[in-house]
Parts: sequence; structure tokens; C-alpha cells
Amino acid sequence: MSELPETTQPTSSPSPADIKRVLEAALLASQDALGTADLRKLFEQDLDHALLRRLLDELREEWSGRGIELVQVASGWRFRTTADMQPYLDRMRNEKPAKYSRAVLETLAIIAYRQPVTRGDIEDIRGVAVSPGIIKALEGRGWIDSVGYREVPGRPALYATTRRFLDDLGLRTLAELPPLAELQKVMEFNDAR
Amino acid sequence: MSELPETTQPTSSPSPADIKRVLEAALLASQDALGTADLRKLFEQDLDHALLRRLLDELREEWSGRGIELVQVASGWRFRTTADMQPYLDRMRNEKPAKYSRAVLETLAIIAYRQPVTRGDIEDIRGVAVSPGIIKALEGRGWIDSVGYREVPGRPALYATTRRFLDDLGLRTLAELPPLAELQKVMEFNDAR
Amino acid sequence: MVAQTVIAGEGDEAVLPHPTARLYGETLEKLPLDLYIPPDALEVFLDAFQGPLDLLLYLIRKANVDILDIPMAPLTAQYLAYVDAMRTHRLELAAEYLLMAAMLLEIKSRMLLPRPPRESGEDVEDPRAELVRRLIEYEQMKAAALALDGIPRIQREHEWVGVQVAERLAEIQPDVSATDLQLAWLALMRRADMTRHHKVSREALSVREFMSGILRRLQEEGDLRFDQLFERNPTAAHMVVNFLAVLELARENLIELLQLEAFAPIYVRTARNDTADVVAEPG
Repeated sequence: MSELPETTQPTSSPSPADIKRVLEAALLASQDALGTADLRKLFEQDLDHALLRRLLDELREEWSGRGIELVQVASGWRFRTTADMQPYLDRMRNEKPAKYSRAVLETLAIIAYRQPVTRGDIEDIRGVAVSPGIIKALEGRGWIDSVGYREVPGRPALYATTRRFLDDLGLRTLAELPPLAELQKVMEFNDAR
Repeated sequence: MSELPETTQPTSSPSPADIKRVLEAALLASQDALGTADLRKLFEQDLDHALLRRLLDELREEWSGRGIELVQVASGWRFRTTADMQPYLDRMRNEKPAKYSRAVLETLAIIAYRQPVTRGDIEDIRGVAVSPGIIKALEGRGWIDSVGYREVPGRPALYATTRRFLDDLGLRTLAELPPLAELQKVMEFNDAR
Repeated sequence: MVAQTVIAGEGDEAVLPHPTARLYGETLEKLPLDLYIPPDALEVFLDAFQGPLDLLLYLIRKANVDILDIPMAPLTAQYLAYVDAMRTHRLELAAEYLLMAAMLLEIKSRMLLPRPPRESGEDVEDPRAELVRRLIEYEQMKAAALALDGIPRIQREHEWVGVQVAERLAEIQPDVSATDLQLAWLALMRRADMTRHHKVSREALSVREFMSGILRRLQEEGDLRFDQLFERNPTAAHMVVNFLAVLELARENLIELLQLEAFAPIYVRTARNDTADVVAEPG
């Protein structure tokens, strides 16, 4: 710890290799893309634009074939992982499954048990407004879709569960969902406790 | 990017070079330090612990002398920029790193070396009141947290340093903290100033 | 002075009869010259200290005396001189400084007393012991603070590396089980006390599934002949459930059943407002 230089003072002009080393470190340490204006701020001396460009191209070349690549995007230059790293990274992170909120689960339950239903129906049963985000999340997941409209003012969409919902839950038909008669028992059981 | 296989299926065991490439990409792309358990999750096949360790050492070796370094800290392995890059990065970001007051540093030292301690303990050692702002600043930085309460009237919180504190200082364990000066050394130390 | 009253409360400890008078006598007599700080510089000087322990350590180190054998009289005098100066210059002085003054005076007075040998014959503890222990511990922590600050740390000497992950990771989707839905429904019913109104049997559930299926088909394929609705039903049970589904859909005004004349084919289509009058009679 004590042997570190206090503050490196770049007295003489850094060599292109030094510059490249700094550029690389700065780009690797940045979450955002860095424009050439940002990159030139790294150096006390004015950095020739053509040289900067050449060094960035060299860096890109040197990194090709690795798990990280240097790319030029709209806002500047950035390193990012290559597409073939994705399966590995997914595997590492696919550990903690998130949980749906109670609102999402209840909405899904209502659609599953009472389909086809409109958002208004769901709100009637839940007693609170259903945010569009909840419906979107379930649609995005491919678990519900709109199967028509109820012919009342506003023509609200009717939602139903999809085949994918059944597949993902490992059910062949909706009838395999826990019947509500059993629910009744569970509830009585809970009340008895 | 597009010529890459959609989803690489590592059918045969990947070569050590392939593994190293994945390790490097994962470590460069991670927002946190990665433990060996995390790193092994990258691969479908079980990764031999000794091999992993060897490849990490090789990676560290390969990166030495460049603008970033692979370090082993309390929570695992992580790349960080080397100290000699800091003047450049500071220039680009146009910000000076925060300096801590003596009061903050002394409080931190007492928590680090005497943990777990209450605010009262810290006040006893320093001989002055510890303002809540000091504790908050250290908590805000993620360097200390409350790990329980001392069972005395008022149930004061017991503070300890966090893993992040070690990570941020590049340490693996508290044992790597500089040893406390012996009495005689303390005197010499102060005389030398 | 405050220090004196504190001491007076100590009970069995000796109380100095005239501490102030004696204090200045001792100051002139024994104070080493290098302990002296011009009063002008006092305020700036005092800002540099973290508290009484810090000030005491400074005085001790400055006088170059052995911390294990502190000459209490001059140290106390010197300390009190600062405290006095501080009190005349500043209205507010941290209570810790006054407490320390009391402690110093107490130690000094105990040192003046002959030490009665204990019954056990052990050495009597030096009255300075506790003060010395605290000074040493504080000095140790001061050094540790400096050492900690010397360790290169993130955001000062280093930055973490973390490059972008190319494509957003496939979002990790929460798991839902049939039991989760059951529990959600249960919670709903408990909350709304709807048990009496929303009894759904196993059969009814199948009916509702078929209802969705029929609506989905009508949406995708347009109007259908009534018999077309049944051509995909492999068993009689399916037929029955499907038929119930058609009736339920009609009852809920979700579909329309149209027959232009007797014995003509019945057509099924999604409900439309403009033809509300031809909707089949709700069951």
C-alpha cells in the first residue's frame, strides 16, 4: 500500500502504448459508452484525433475473438460481452427466481378460474384497480391473451389463459387446477385453526 | 455477432483456454465480485476446483502490468483498475475522491479493530461524542452495519465492518488489516511524524 | 471552577483546597517551555484536536515524556491552562474537556497522597493507570485510522471494472405453481368474503376453459356454424362441456347465436352491439 505512487504525474508525453493502456482501462471501468471527447479528457496533453481513432481500432482488433468486444455505438465506445458468452452468463445468474406480487397472482388466479373476464371483472373481485402493468406482464409472459370484447360501453377486452400457461404450469387442462371445492376445505381448515 | 451460434451448446468439455475466456468475460462483465461458486455455475460441466484456481491465477498473471488487475477480495474475484490509472480517470470524471475526516477514520478504525462495538464504546475510546452523521456516513458507504444489540439498558446497536469494506480496500479478511501498533511502535510512529 | 465541583462530588477522594491558586504556582514552576502555545494560535490549534484525549496526547508527545510515567502536575496545569483559555475564547466547550480536567485533578491529588499499603500486600495501582490505558488505546486507534486511510481503496486509487452485458439477460421469470394460484384465490375469497358468491366447481372450470376456446376461435376464424364448434370434440363429455360453454357464453352476452329461419343452420359469432336484439335468449 505504501509503495504506490502518490499521484502519477505524466510529465513527458505518454507513448501510444501507454495511451492505449489508459484507454483500455477507462473503457473497461465504464458502464456507459465513452465518446471521443470523454476519452480525450483522460490525458493532460491534447490527444490527436486521428491517433485516438487508430488506437481504438487497434484495441478493437486486439480484443476480437475474446469474450468481450469493443464496439462503437451511437454514444461512443464501449466494451460489452459477446453474444456467445450469453449462455454462460445466463447460467450463472439464473439462480434466483423472482416472485410475482400478490396483485399479479390474484389477477392470474381470477383469469384462470373465471375466464373469460374483463379488467373490470377482475377489479370487481379484487376490490381494487388492476394496473395495466399487471395485464401487460401476464400477456408478455404469454400466459393470458385477449379472446374478444364484451359488448358494453368501452368494449373491454376479455382475457383468458393460454395453452402456454397450461404448459408452463404443467397442466393439461384448466380442470387440473386445484378445484375450488377443495379450496373450500382448505379454507375451513384454516379457519378452524 | 450474427455469425455466432445462437446458443452455444457445450457438448464436449470446453478446453482450459475456452474456460479461461469465459471466466475472463464473466469477471469483466460482473458488477460484483464473483466467488468460485458463482464462477463454477458458468459451466454446465462440473469445473474442477484446482483447475479453476489455476486458471484464475493464470488470468491474474496475464493481466499484470496492464491498466486493470484481477484481485481476490472478501467476496471473491474482481477486476479493478490499477492505482496508476486513477489520475487519468479522475481527470476524465472531473471529480476528486472523497476524503474522510479524522473523526470518521478513527471511528472506522475502532469499529474495524474492536468490532462489534456500540457507539458508547467508540466514544469511550475517542473520549468525545460520536455524531450520528459519522455513523451514517460509514453506513451509507456500506462499510459498516449494525449486527445486533448489546443487552444493556437502551439496547445500543453493535456495529461491525461489512464484506464490502474489505472488498473496497482490496482485502480478503480482517486479518489482512495492518496490525495494530504496539505501544512502543505507537510512540515511534508519532515521533516520526 | 467546574472541575472542582466534580471532584467535590467524588466523596472519599481528597479535595484540593485551592486548586486554582496552586495550579498557577505549579505552572510557573514546572512547565517545560516547549509545551507553550501562544494564545493567539489557540483557536486554530484547538480545532485540530479530536477531543481531550487527543489534546493530552499532543501535550505528552510534545513534552517528550514517557507515557508510562506522566508527570501529572505539569500536564494537568498545562491542560487546565488550555481549558481555561478555551473557556474565555469560546462560549461553548465540549463537556468532555471539563470531565477530563476533573479526572486529571483527581489523579494528581491522589498522587499527592501517601499510598496506604493494602492488606494483601499487593502493589497499589498507580492512579494514572486508567488514564494511561486510555491514552495508549486512543493513540493506537489514531495510528490505525491513519494506516486504514493509507490502504488503496476503491473510488480513490481503484475503480471496479464492469462492462456491459451485451443483450439484456433473458429476464428471469418468476415461477408460478397451481398451488400459488390456489392460494391467491383463497386469499381473495377470504378478503372479499366471496365464498358464497363464487363457488366454481371442477366442471364449471372446464366450461370456462371451453368458453375461452370458443371466443378465441371466433376471434381467429370469424363466424362459425354451430356444428363447427363441436367438430373438434373427441368425446361425448367434451361435447357436453362445450355445449354448456356455448350456453354460458350466450347467457353472459359474449356470443350471439343466429338462425335466420327455422331449420336453417345456426351461426355463432362474437356479440355485437348493433345486433343486440337478435342475441339468443339468455339461458
